Amino acid sequence: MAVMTYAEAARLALRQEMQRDRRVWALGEDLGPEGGVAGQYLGLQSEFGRSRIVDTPISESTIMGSAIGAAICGTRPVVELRYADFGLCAADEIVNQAAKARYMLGGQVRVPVVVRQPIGFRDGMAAQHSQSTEAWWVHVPGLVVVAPATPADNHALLKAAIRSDDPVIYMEHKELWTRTGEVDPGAEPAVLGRAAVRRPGSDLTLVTWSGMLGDCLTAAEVAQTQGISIEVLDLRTLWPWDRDAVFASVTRTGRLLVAHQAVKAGGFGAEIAAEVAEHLFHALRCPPRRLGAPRTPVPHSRPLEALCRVTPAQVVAAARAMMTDH
Amino acid sequence: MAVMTYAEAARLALRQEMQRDRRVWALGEDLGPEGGVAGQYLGLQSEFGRSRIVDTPISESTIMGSAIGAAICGTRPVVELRYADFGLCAADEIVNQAAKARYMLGGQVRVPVVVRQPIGFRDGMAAQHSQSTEAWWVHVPGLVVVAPATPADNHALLKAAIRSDDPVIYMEHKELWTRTGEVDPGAEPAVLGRAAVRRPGSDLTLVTWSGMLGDCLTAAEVAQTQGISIEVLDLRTLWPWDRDAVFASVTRTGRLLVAHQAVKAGGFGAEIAAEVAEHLFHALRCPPRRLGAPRTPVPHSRPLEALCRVTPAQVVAAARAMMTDH
Amino acid sequence: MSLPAGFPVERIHAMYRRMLLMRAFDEHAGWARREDRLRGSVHEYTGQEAIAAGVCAALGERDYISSYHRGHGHCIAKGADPVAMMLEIYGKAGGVCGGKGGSMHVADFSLGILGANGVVADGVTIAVGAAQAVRLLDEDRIVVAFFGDGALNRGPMLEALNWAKVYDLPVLFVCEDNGWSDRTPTRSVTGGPGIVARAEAFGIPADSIDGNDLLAVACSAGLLAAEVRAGQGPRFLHATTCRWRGHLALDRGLYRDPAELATHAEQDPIGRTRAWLLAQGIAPAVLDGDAAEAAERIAAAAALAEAAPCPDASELCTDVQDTGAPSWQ
Amino acid sequence: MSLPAGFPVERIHAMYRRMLLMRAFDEHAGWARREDRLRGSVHEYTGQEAIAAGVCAALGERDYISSYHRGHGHCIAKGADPVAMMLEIYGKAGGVCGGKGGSMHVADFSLGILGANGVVADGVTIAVGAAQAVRLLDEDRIVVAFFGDGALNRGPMLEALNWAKVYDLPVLFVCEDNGWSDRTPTRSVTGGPGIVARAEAFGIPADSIDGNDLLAVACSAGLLAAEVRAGQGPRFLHATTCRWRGHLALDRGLYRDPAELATHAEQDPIGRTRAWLLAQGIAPAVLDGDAAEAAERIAAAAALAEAAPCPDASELCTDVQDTGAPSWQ
Ligand SMILES: Cc1ncc(C[n+]2csc(CCOP(=O)(O)OP(=O)(O)O)c2C)c(N)n1
Ligand SMILES: Cc1ncc(C[n+]2csc(CCOP(=O)(O)OP(=O)(O)O)c2C)c(N)n1
Ligand SMILES: [Mg+2]
Ligand SMILES: [Mg+2]
Repeated sequence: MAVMTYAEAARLALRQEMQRDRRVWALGEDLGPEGGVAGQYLGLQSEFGRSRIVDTPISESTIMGSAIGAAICGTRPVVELRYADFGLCAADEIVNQAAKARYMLGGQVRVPVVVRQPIGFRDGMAAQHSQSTEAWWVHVPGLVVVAPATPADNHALLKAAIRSDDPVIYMEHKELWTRTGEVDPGAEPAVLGRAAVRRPGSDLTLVTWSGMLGDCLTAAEVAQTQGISIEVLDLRTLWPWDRDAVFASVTRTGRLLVAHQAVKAGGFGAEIAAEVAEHLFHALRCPPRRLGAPRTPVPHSRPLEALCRVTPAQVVAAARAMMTDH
Repeated sequence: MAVMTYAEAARLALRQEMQRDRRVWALGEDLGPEGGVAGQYLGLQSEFGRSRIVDTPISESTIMGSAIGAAICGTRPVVELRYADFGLCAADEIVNQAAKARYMLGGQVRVPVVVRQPIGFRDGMAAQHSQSTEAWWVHVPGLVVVAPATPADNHALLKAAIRSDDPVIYMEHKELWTRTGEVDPGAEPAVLGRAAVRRPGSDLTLVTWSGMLGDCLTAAEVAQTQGISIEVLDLRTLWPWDRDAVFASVTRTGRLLVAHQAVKAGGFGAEIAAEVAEHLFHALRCPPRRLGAPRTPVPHSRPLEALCRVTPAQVVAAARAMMTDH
Repeated sequence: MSLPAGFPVERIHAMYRRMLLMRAFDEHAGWARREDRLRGSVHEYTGQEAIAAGVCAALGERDYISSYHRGHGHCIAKGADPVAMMLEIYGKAGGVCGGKGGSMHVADFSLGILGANGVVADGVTIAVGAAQAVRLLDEDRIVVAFFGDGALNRGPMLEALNWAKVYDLPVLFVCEDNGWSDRTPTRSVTGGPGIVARAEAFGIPADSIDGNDLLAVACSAGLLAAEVRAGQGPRFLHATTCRWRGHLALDRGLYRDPAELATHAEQDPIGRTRAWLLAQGIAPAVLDGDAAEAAERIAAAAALAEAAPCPDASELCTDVQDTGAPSWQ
Repeated sequence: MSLPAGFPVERIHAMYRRMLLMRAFDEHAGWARREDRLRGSVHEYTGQEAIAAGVCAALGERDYISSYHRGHGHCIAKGADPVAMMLEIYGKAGGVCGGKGGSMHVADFSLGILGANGVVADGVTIAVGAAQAVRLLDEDRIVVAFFGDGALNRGPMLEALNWAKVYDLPVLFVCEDNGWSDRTPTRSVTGGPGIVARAEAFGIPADSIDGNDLLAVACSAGLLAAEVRAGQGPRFLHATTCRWRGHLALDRGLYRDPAELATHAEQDPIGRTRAWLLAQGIAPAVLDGDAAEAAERIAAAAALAEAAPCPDASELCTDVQDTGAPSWQ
């Protein structure tokens, strides 16, 4: 076990996979000089050379398109798109090519590409550098969607993503880069599609992922002092999401609350809430609820940005309201 | 009143708006020669000239980006992106610029642009020409999302979209181009955000839009013969969606079924089901349900494509199941 | 038309046979689409066959090609089985893509055919990536990207030119300039001195040739492919040609100038090659036999495709993704 | 440095004052960001001031400019109020964008400033659209698009060049070539003979000049803007310059060659212009007074911004969209 940051954990995973398999490589803007925007590639270009840690032109469409070409021809590229906002510059290539190639070519080919698109607010970066777009990718057949919340997961899930033969949208959270945690450097790749119970509880199931896990755990602690026992489930993989785990928990608690930093309207929380409402209707003791950002672009100004956040206090308030609503 | 096709109705609306306001213009690939892929621009270039019906290079990013520039500088462009699939080639410009400009520039400017992106399956056009992406745009703050289901609506809603000072994603359905219906050529622009009850009913609320309206009406007729009275609500505008109308209907019927041609997982049906589950939980007599396409790219082959469709029979079956589930 | 001394006539004759097969295939495909015997978008290659034939003749089986919406010809030129292709465009079981792709997605990875593509220029970004894989895996292959003149206005295409030069990748770009971007004349939406100047602005040496002249294509492609193979970096071939048909099968081409259409017959790459072969002493009967054989093969493929069963319903959800197969969706 | 005969020295002096203001603004902005007194991405324009000053001097108030992430200088050059800009980058009430945009979105539509932009090259597609509006509305304006050398590798940028030429739009493209694309040397990711060749490949006449030479910028921009204004179609100005600071305020630039950095002082557009003005007989005290005044204005703006209140919470959901304001979200 070692203590390291979320960024370091990702770097370790990539390094291990590159050592293990020479077909693994990475490409994106500014990976070499300082190891990417968060140091998540630091030192890798010196170790593996410029042909395996590739600094690219500012050409998102071709970064993505070429990675797809390289993936269908026997390599395993890891694409760095820097921020999920810029992932939109490659939306066509991701959706129309990466996600569909295997199917529309009748299974002749696989597309083992990892597309890193960090999400979330950070430090007032404003509307074009703060989006959380996971709901988009979940809606696209052919894509796996992963959102690690801890350093250990950013190690084990990134390994798993790199070993996946299908395209993975890999969404790190910008505010987590510097968070530290215990990581087992020898850990096996995680199993994609498995949620983790981060805190057991009996009154209410709180489903979350990525940057909101910490706030949800804080909320659960506060709620505990008010006599509400919250089970916190970290989804880890958004597609496929761990329906079994969520259903099992909600079946026990009878209450579902989903919290995410993405915009609430049309967010992935809706899918979870709708599925639970349909399949566990009779097990529910109160209506399923969702918390997410208001439907506004992300403002720069600190207090406005803060108002877009789902806070622990809001989570607790929602939980309390749900305990009395039946 | 006149009988015309869905494509002709759209052409009439654009023509009327262009006559009314010289700031209205349209741009896209192949609008002139044969009036777009469905004749929806037929004759307009002769009438208004090549500077107001603009044939463009194959440059989706710049088609969209330039329309935004032209919109913030005093004109009202109508962008033709041909198929929603190609809309992904302009996703960055739509989301990062059109949707956010007003907000992130502090209200200095409006972006009165209409972005036409036809959706839906048609004739085996396969994975890259058949997507329904409305859920994406609904999730983006700043965008209005419209999906007309009838010729009359393609006239009145397009007029409304062109007069909107905020950007509108306007999603026609490819299979509707040739459908005919009554249109009042003198109709005022529709009010955005209002659903229409296409068939009243008392047992179950069926929410739908776009290409699925016809199938839903068929299903309602069949269900009637089996003693189930279905109220069919055509949403028309997906954002803002007509919560009042949906809630009023579900409050009466106690049952919600949403049907759309888009992929079910992460589709806009989830938002509706989740909202109803949260706010009308105690009014529901059975779990809210959704019908949509399986999470696969759209296959070319006829029987496989057909399997992706939500059929009237499936709607009826779901309705029957819901009537006995409580 | 002239060839380097010693270039065997038999090789041109073989390309000629491939052209006949492409022609017969797409004449059938267009007809079948118009007759509603099959569905989807069908873009006929008719009139442009010399480009695919001449370029692919410079390639080995290991080499990759990526194509675009007008892709049947490239597949046939690279050796794809017309029967499996025909089954595919009919959406039938046994199609090269199991009937899931249709005309815009014909591909055969066993022959290095990375696929036709329904999105203009996307096949080109895929091609430069394929070349990157070749480089990384230290393989002995080159990559050809086929695309139309209209694609030169799409950003990803232009990015890909820069990309290939920056990494000096083994790619031969082949622009099939038929003058049309769907129903719009390409020159009306294209600025600047021309396509070759664009390639050169990204540092890529480019040849411009008459793409209806099979010998010119074969020579030029041969030289450029050899340079690419020798590790000299990307090359660009600009081949002018004629699109005989509408943009796609259902386009009646009413917007076209009859005078332009009238020039097509004399440009016909098949007719011109036939004349050349005759001049080399090949007997007319042999060439007639070639045409008959192509027609027969395609007729047989079509008959088979018409009769073949569609894919089984169980195929619907296969090959989507292994992680999270949509069993409960 | 030389000027056309009769070009009034006073105009250069005025540009000089604008440069001082830009310099003072961004030296403060960078410092404030490093000190955590404000948030977000701050890209300093320091060292590049001659380009904005010289180009905007060729523009009238009605003309439009669109900018990019390194946008403070362009706004000041076009006449924006440094106080409102300072409030904006501090995220305070009264900012040009109400504090909602921050550094990457400074804009002032009342002065034709269409905005900085956080997405590389997107401001350029917006600029060509603005020119299309000018044309449609038959207005008497031209549009300037500012962007960096790195942007020339993005597809939308290249599409926009073609676009401007196809419709012969009144756009002046201004490439500020500081040699860097963030932390990557642009030449290492750029193929071909250079930026001018790229513009010309799309049919756009281009000048290449020393962008640290204010007089050269002013002359060249003046001529090109006049051609654009006269309806001769788009023009392109390639101006080489130096980025003195890191890519953004928090980038310490450790990857940079000290030898390169050492050349900056002698390239300093402010220093060079000052020397020229002195040679024209302007008294040193006058120029010192200019510097002091700029420093004071910025210090005052900063003090005001530090003390100003943040926007009210009620602003959160305003200006999203009128149709469907998120009242129930
Ligand atoms: C990104 C994108 N935009 C638009 C289209 C629609 N489209 C299909 S083919 C075509 C014209 C292509 O012209 P060209 O590249 O010259 O090829 P050609 O059809 O002439 O062979 C267009 C606009 C598309 N498929 N993809
Ligand atoms: C589409 C997109 N990709 C990547 C980025 C991240 N990024 C911001 S500035 C920059 C470098 C831009 O270089 P250049 O255009 O030369 O401008 P400079 O910073 O040198 O002024 C990059 C890569 C971005 N903002 N947008
Ligand atoms: Mg063409
Ligand atoms: Mg630069």
